[in-house]
Amino acid sequence: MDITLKAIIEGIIFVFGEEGISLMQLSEALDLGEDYIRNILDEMVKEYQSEDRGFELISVQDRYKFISKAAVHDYVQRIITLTKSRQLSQSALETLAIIAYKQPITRMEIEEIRGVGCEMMLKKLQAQDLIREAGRSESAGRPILYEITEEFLDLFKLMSLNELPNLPNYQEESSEHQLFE
Amino acid sequence: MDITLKAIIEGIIFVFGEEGISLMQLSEALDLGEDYIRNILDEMVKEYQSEDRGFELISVQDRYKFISKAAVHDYVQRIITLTKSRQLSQSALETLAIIAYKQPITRMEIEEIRGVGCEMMLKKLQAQDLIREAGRSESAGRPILYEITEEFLDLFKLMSLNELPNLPNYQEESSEHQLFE
Amino acid sequence: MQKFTVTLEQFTGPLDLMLHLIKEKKLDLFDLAMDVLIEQYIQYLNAVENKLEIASEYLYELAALLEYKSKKCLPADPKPLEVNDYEEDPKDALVRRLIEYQQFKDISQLLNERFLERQKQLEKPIERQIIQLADDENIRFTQGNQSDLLKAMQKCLERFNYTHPMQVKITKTELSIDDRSDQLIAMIMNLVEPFSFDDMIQDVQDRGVLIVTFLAILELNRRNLLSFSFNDLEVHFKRGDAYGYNT
Repeated sequence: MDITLKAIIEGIIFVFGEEGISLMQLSEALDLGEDYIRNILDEMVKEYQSEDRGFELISVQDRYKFISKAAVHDYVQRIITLTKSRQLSQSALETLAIIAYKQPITRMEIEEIRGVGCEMMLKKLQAQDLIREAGRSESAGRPILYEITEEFLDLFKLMSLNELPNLPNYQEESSEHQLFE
Repeated sequence: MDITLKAIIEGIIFVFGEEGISLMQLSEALDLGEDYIRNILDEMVKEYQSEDRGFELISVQDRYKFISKAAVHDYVQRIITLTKSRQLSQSALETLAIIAYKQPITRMEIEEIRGVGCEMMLKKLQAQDLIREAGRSESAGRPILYEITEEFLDLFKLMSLNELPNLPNYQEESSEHQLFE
Repeated sequence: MQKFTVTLEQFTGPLDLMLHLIKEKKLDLFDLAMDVLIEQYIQYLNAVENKLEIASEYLYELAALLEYKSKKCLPADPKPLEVNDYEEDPKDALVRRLIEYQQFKDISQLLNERFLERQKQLEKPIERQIIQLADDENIRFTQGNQSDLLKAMQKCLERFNYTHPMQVKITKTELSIDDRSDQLIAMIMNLVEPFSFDDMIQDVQDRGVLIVTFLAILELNRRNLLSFSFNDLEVHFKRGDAYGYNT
């Protein structure tokens, strides 16, 4: 039985599961331009958002994969015990946020913003593959620069860094009311 | 976002991948009769036969799972050939991980965890000097025990096995859950 | 009435604490009453001093605040400022830092919501067929990544969970302590000494059997078929002195 191009793409993404498949790989395998395939993928992303679908299509830096919808989680939990969900401490979140918004950034610069040392935290985040080294700064001592990884993007369901929400902009007039709501 | 019952079923089947999920498990998780669910599943089987879908729903001994359509396989094969293994393959990684975390360990024990045979893989890894034999187990048949080598530690930039990242403990959690749910 | 107390552990650093104090004392961040802030900050550190070791970062910021305060107490330098002598007022600098820090605090909360949502969304394992296909290729080893290793192990264990789904097996829970003891006697014959509790519960599927197993272990110990010792909080088991005779 013949199937449509969209079906082939769907099948490929399905087969690769959690590994996902890149736009480039799809393009090579199907011998079609990336833009052409991207259009189909965009369409699929929308289709899968339907309430009639139990999983959705996401992309992280042009790598596509299916993930189940959040509403399914509780039911799966009734069948098997899921891995205890990962926790990110407030400190970890703050450090990640600073790196994501300011990357590439040195340890000193992060510490300046947070007001606390973060050597251990950076090691931890690196071990979890959420950040990585990105060369060295030109400044004195040539300190290591850090940037976030694809794993980070995936963890926060971001297609790319451009999808990060804007930093809040506190205006003087709005004063404390808005700041500390 | 709310999703339909069909979507929830789709999501559950999706998450269980190749292992599939039994009608009984679905029925328990959804708190709905088996006949009722079977009707929905029958409907889904038909829908997935559409030429617009890249995988289909099958049941094997009342276990339901999605499998990719045959037309997809050639493309998958092409992707793998094109990609080549620039790094350790997933199964090499898995086998190494199991040995590293559980050593010394027999082939049977590794296969039990991975769910697939790994005789060839063990030969390959041995040839690459990433694992070695470490005596024999006391158990019946006195099977060979495997452990990782210094070469392995070097490859993963580990000073010693103590440096391996901690493993969350799944199994213990899973055994406790259900009786009292 | 018990007063609500906060500890230093609740804060991720001195700036976090300062923001808390500013909020608590309803100070205006954009027109910061430094005296009040300094006073509160000192009071706070004094209050928690006995209970917690105060990280150097808190003391560092304290020193900066005190320096600011002492400068304010001194008569102003009559010498007019030259343009290139200009230094940012430490108060402005602090306010700027607090505002920036607050930005990241807010945004990390937002990120956390995304994170928690994403955690509920599950992936489907890659198909084994793919793993096998990829294995047919020649494996060339390049530098490995520790987290890859961890992830690979997690995947294996997750898959293991899928293949061994929890199902209530009522028949198993009816297992008697005697029956379970016999099973254990057979099982430990094959275990390498010393073995762990985990080794003896390999086949346990549910809590009922777990409890029976535990009772059976006590029974075997009483009968001298099993001995155990503690080492670093871990229990190590060995076959007991009576083991060989009994079986």
